[in-house]
Amino acid sequence: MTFSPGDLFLILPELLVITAACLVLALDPVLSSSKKDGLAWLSLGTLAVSMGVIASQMGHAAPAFGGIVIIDAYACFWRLLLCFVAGLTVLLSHTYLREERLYFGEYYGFVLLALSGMMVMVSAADLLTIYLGTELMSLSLYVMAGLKRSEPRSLEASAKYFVLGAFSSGILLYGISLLYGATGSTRLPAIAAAIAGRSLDDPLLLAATILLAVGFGFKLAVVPFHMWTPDVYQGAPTSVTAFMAVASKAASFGAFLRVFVEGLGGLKANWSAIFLLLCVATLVLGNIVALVQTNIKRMLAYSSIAHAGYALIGVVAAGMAGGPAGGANGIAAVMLYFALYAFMTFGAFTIVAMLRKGGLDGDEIEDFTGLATRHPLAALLMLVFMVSLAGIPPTAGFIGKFYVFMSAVEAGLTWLAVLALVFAAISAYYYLRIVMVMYMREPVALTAASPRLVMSPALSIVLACAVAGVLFFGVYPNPLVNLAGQAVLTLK
Amino acid sequence: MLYTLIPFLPLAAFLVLGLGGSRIKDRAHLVAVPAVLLSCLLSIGAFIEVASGSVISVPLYAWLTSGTLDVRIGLYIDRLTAVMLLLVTIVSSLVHVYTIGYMHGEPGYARFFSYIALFTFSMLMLVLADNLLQLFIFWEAVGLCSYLLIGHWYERASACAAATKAFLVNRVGDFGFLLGLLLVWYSFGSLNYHDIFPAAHEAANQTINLLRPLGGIWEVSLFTLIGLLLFAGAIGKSAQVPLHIWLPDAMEGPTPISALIHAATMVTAGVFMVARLAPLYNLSPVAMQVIALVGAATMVAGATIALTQTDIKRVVAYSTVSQLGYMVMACGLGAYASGMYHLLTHGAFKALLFLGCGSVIVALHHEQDIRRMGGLKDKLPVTYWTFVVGSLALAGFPLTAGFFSKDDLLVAAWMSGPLGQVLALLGLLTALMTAFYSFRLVFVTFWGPSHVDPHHVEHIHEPSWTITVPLIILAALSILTGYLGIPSFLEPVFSTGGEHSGEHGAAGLGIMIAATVMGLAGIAGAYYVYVLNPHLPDRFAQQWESLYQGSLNKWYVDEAYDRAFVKPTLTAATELWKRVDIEVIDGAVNGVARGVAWGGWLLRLVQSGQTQHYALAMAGGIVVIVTMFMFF
Amino acid sequence: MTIPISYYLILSAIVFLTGIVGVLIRRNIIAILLSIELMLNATNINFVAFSEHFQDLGGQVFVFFALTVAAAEVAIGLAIIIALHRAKDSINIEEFNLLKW
Amino acid sequence: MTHSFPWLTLLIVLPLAGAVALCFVKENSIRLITLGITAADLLLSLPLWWLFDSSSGGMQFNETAVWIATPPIHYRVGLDGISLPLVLMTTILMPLCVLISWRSIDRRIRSFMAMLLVMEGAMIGVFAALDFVLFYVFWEAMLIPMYLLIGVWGGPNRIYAAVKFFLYTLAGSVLLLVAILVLYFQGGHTFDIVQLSQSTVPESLQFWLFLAFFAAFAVKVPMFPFHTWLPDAHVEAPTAGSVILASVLLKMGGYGFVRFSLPMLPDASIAFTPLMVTLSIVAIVYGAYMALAQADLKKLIAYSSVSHMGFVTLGLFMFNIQGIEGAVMQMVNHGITTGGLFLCVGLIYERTHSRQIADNAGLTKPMPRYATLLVIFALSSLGLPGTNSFVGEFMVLAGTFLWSKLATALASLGIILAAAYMLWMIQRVAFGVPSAHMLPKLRDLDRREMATLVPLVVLVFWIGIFPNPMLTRMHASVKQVIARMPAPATAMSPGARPSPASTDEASAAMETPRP
Repeated sequence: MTFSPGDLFLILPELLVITAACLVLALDPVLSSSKKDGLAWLSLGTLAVSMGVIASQMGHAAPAFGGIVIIDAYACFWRLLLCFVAGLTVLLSHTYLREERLYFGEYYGFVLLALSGMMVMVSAADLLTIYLGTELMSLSLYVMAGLKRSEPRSLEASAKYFVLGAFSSGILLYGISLLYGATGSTRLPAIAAAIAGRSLDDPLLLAATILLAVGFGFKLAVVPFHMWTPDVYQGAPTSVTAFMAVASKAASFGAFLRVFVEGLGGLKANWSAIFLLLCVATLVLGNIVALVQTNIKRMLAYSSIAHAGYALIGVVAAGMAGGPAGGANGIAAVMLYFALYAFMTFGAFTIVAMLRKGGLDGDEIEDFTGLATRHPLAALLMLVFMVSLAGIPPTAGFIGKFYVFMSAVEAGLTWLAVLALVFAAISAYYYLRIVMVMYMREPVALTAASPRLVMSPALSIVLACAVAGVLFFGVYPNPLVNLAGQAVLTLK
Repeated sequence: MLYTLIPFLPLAAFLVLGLGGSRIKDRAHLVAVPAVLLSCLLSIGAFIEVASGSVISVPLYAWLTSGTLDVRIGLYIDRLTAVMLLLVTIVSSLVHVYTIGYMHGEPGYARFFSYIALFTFSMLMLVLADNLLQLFIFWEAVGLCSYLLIGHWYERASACAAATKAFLVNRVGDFGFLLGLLLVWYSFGSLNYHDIFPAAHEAANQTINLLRPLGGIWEVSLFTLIGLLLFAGAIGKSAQVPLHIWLPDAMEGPTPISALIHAATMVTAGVFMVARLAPLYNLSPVAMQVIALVGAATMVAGATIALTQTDIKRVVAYSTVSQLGYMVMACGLGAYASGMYHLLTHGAFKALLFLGCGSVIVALHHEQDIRRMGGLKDKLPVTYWTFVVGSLALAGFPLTAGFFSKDDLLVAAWMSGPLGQVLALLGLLTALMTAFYSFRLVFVTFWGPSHVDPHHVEHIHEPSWTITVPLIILAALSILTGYLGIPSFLEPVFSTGGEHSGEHGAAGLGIMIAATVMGLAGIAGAYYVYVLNPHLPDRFAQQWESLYQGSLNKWYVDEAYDRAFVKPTLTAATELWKRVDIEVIDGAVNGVARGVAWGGWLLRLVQSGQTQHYALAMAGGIVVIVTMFMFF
Repeated sequence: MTIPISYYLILSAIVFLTGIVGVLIRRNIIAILLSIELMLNATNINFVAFSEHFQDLGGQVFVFFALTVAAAEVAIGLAIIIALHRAKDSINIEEFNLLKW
Repeated sequence: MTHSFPWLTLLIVLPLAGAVALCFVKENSIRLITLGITAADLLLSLPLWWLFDSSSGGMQFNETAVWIATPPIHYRVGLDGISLPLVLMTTILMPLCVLISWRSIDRRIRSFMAMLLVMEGAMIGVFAALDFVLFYVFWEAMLIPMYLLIGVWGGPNRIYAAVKFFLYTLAGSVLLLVAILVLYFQGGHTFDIVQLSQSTVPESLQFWLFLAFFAAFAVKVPMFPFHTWLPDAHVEAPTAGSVILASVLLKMGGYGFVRFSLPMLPDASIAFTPLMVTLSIVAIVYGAYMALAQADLKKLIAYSSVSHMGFVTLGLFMFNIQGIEGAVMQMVNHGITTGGLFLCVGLIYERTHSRQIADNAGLTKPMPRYATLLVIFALSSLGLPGTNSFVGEFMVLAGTFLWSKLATALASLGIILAAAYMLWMIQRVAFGVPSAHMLPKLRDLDRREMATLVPLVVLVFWIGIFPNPMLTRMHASVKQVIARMPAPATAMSPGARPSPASTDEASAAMETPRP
């Protein structure tokens, strides 16, 4: 294994984030509670610097540490996105934690730790690194989900997440071991090379593919490996939910694409069949069950399941497309989809986090009743996010769906596009139900227990970023499209 | 061209009154009357010019151009048009003047004038049309005016219902007209008379298979189809059986309107149309026979109903229906000139009768039931005498205009062939009834003891000059128009080389005598029944009760239509709405939504909250995927 | 004499399945945690066997990492279990079903 | 023909910018500013009428800019003779919508006016868009403002109506998106509408694409049996919403058919003609029957829209100049007339707070001006010659006559029924005696209200009496659409059949549905 100091620069953002995480964890017990705000600013600063470094690394493709990590445009794309989301999370949490009276400085440490895991995931080129990244992310998230220790639902979410997460990582690891057995390496290029000459029907390979698909399927919350999602999203503190729904999903997709495209590209006929099945199941179940939810976090959880389904369309399309260009379009569509999805989902969760009922989350859909009269601006923002999630132009959600469906049609999966769009129409119902509740129901009389909205400058920044992203990229997606196009992995 | 002003002067009057009516109010006649009088003078000028043999054609503008559908609005004055122009403008002028007195002080005074001005414009444009579509446009426009004027007293429910009914019944006829018009365009590529008429002969043998869409064969002559479809419009507009039901109800409108629209001009548009399209009708013997039979049926039906009506205006209205039947029958038998001749004389004396009725009604404070009249001849001498003149003309009393035109018509009918002879006999029978009911009206209204409401008796007096002068002029016209030689004047228009109503021969003389005898007999009969033996009518009514009731109730046609069309349509509409729209279609839509939601509720139950179920689902997922690979 | 690779694979598969079944049927969260450990160990068997088979050290390195991660996982798991026990006096997984539907 | 001045962009952007600007103006000047913006848009659009070159069938006032590089999506706008009248109709109606909402909208006025402006921008965008994706963006972007207009400011059952409207139309249009994408890959990798209108797609594929287009457009039109969202939406929407719905939104369906289905999928269009004709005729007659059964004024007018829009689809699928031009005329006319009727209903609702026919009787006496205008619009709606609607309906019937006499006869039934429901409505509403307790509420129209209705009355008669100025602007564009049709469809022309023998053959070609 060769090592050069230059490699350290390539993983500088990860190093920065981990250092900051350790600093935060170390400083937390020392600082007086009034000064713990500083931890948030420290985290933000680190993230800003990291993003700068990542941006400077765009456009170069360099393996590091003997190939267990590769810093290419693809990795930078995801790392940028992840850092951005983490920054938003810190800002959101700053206010949210105060409202929840959760004075944990280590919270930010966990955010940063999880983030470093995610960044490792997307830049890893070795199954080992990917596994480590995944676990780093997951372990942090298990803890974060249960941070509201006084709240039984938070604990339960943490427990469920942990049990199922560990279960799935066992499956993933078993898959990795089988793949190692089938190809003799855990390095993705080596795996790809080994597969190139093999029969696709090799049971070992097939079993490995299936188990890897299941392992990632869990992280991506794909039906039927999605069942933890609603419970955990609902039980976890809302800021954590937002972080999970956006960042962890994005990171998992990043790693997932890397493994299946770069490592298992030769097996695309197999895995695209698997994902086609999962994709259809996800679209149907995610959208239909979301229809009948009464808790908005739960509804958004199902919605995020459904969105994973839409993103999977791009993966399936990439797997089924004829030439390499077609495959690239599908992958690029997925990347674009997640970049855009980040804005709207995070925005939606932010509004949910802002809504307080008494001392608690106002997370029932009913709590939004008449929001438009009391907080017109917040209601308008929520409207934009919902419209975007429903995929209606001129918002980012439409652009995301457009590219995904385009790749599907290009790959000859017109029927899948039709099916997905029909379910997109169905999904409009539950998104618009929020709009309906906010705008069309008369607000109930204001009492102490009635929902109110928390505002703070930090939250304003979060919302401004989210809504600007949704609208700007909805109207002019060109920069992001180009970015995704440059960063895309090629499927050989 | 100066003659462009003929229709557009009334239009200008309408626009002024329509837009500024609220300011003009009681001075509305100052706008309308001069306009119509002027256009009347211009019409006379046009008549004179046309009489010298020329044809006037004034293109106005291209209304609609789309591919081969090219419609240009234009004016066309030949002898037929000129005659109609005279009729329309003269009667309209008189009615305008009459209205000043009749409607004086009414709140809708200006509105009324604006409507009749609009009507005059539309009617003039109708007769001046040089193409079928223009004819149709103004055909509908006069219908609109009729609608508005029938509903003039809009607060009266019966007036509104009558207006709606008139419009709707006419629409049914226009349905045919429109299709006929399209068929003409389809067959000739043009709607202009100039293009159609010359092309008609070449297409005489064309047929159309009506059952083609259903796969059958039923070849119908093109011209029969065109003729019958267009005639459907005439059936509506000219109140022919079976669409005659609207005309009597239209009497809900103010009386001047009944005189102008529902007697003299608009209702004769159907006859005019058939005459105008004579070159087309001549090519279809079948259509002609149908027209003749419809006309005859209308003639008889109208007369039989008129015998028993008790509303003064309804008697006259049914008489109009019956007389229109005469005209249509004549056209159907090819005697267009006779039909038009009768149209003109009828226009004069029927307008007279209606205006007379109006005079009576005004004098009696809007009493229309003849059973509450009587003995008015001394109190309303001018009205009485002019009414008698009108009735004589209607009855075909010798030397009145009606005498000449009806004789001419019946003779022409007799000469036209076997069908014509049968119908001529029917016409004679109808003439008997006509004389009877018209003088029944005279005797019951003006003679005998007074049944007038005692409150009003004192106040009965002859109305103002604006009412009496038109009556006198029309009375004069009711006699004079008989001497104008209209048939020979019009003959060139219909010169198909066929019969000449001038050569009567022996049979003609016989018909003439028979008609005269019938007329006199009718008058005598009325005198016998209503003056000498006033108890007879009741005895007759009891003796032939079913006949009497049938006639009194207009042969139950309205009721039949109500049961056959109106009620089923409304019921069907409501049922369709409730069953199909709400239950089936909307039910399906909502059902899908409910189904999806129900699926959601069901699938939601899988999410049990038990961690191990979730793990089981994951394991199940693996099994499914493995199965997929094992079997596919 | 060398033991054929398939023997290891079968063994690991049996251990793995045992782990899965344990996760599915045990009610005690600690037992479930142990079952998960079984799954991870099955993996380790595979890695070691393949590592030997390929004469490649990578597999064994992986085992070390996997063990470490497993240890961390257990630590966090136990912490969560303690918190659960404090809240509800029970570590029966069936009793934690506030979040559903 | 290119104009250096960006007419269309300004037309689209002005209301959108206005909507944003509304957020920053004072509460009491919102109405006036909105009116100013819509009026400015109207003034801006009027020159197009004269600048338009009627001799050219191509797109005019074109503007193109790259919007998204990959795939090549352009911001591309332009007008031809078909979209020009529709754009003008939209700009004319919008100030009226603002005027009618002057007093009747009393809460959240800011958002309401902003929604109206967004709608205006999107509607003009739909008619002007020459890039399929751009079109779709505008097409879908209208849904949300409309959803809010119905749902926030609507009647008692507004939520159901709003959701139904939204889902119905969305469900229809999602298939359109797939069709657009398929067309992109099959029609030469372009979203350019003009180019796509000239490319040929395999016939079997056309079949499916037509169905997808149909789903989107038929729901919007709405064609039977996809019409049930319409009565609900129309009834519950505030007046301005009803006007926009009826006058503009419904037109998008018809516009879609003529802009996309016909030229892009000519073979499928012809194959589907029997179905389209049948559905159109059913809509005409069935809609009229429904209207007869209504006791609610808005519902009556809503169902009459179903009937009238049946003429549009009927005319379009005749593929002859009379039919298509008639259909476009009918679209504009329906916009004017039905818009006027809805405005009338809105005005009376402001006074009596009831839309029931039974509650609003005898309006002529206390409100003569109102009654006059109502009667004019009603007469226009029933297709009285001299008013605008007659022109469109007559042309459609003429076009249909060339195809099938039976179809014409059946469609004409709708005209009889239209007279029935409209006149019956007039008889009950305008005529008669008002009930005593309503009388104090029945004040006649004031100046603002007259200003709302009179422009439409002028248009009713202007188009009715002088339809040719609009038709001449259409000819060249419509001819282009027809030229796309395979030969048999365009061969029919009237009057060209002298001999009896050929009559039979030709009528055979007409009477039997084409394969």
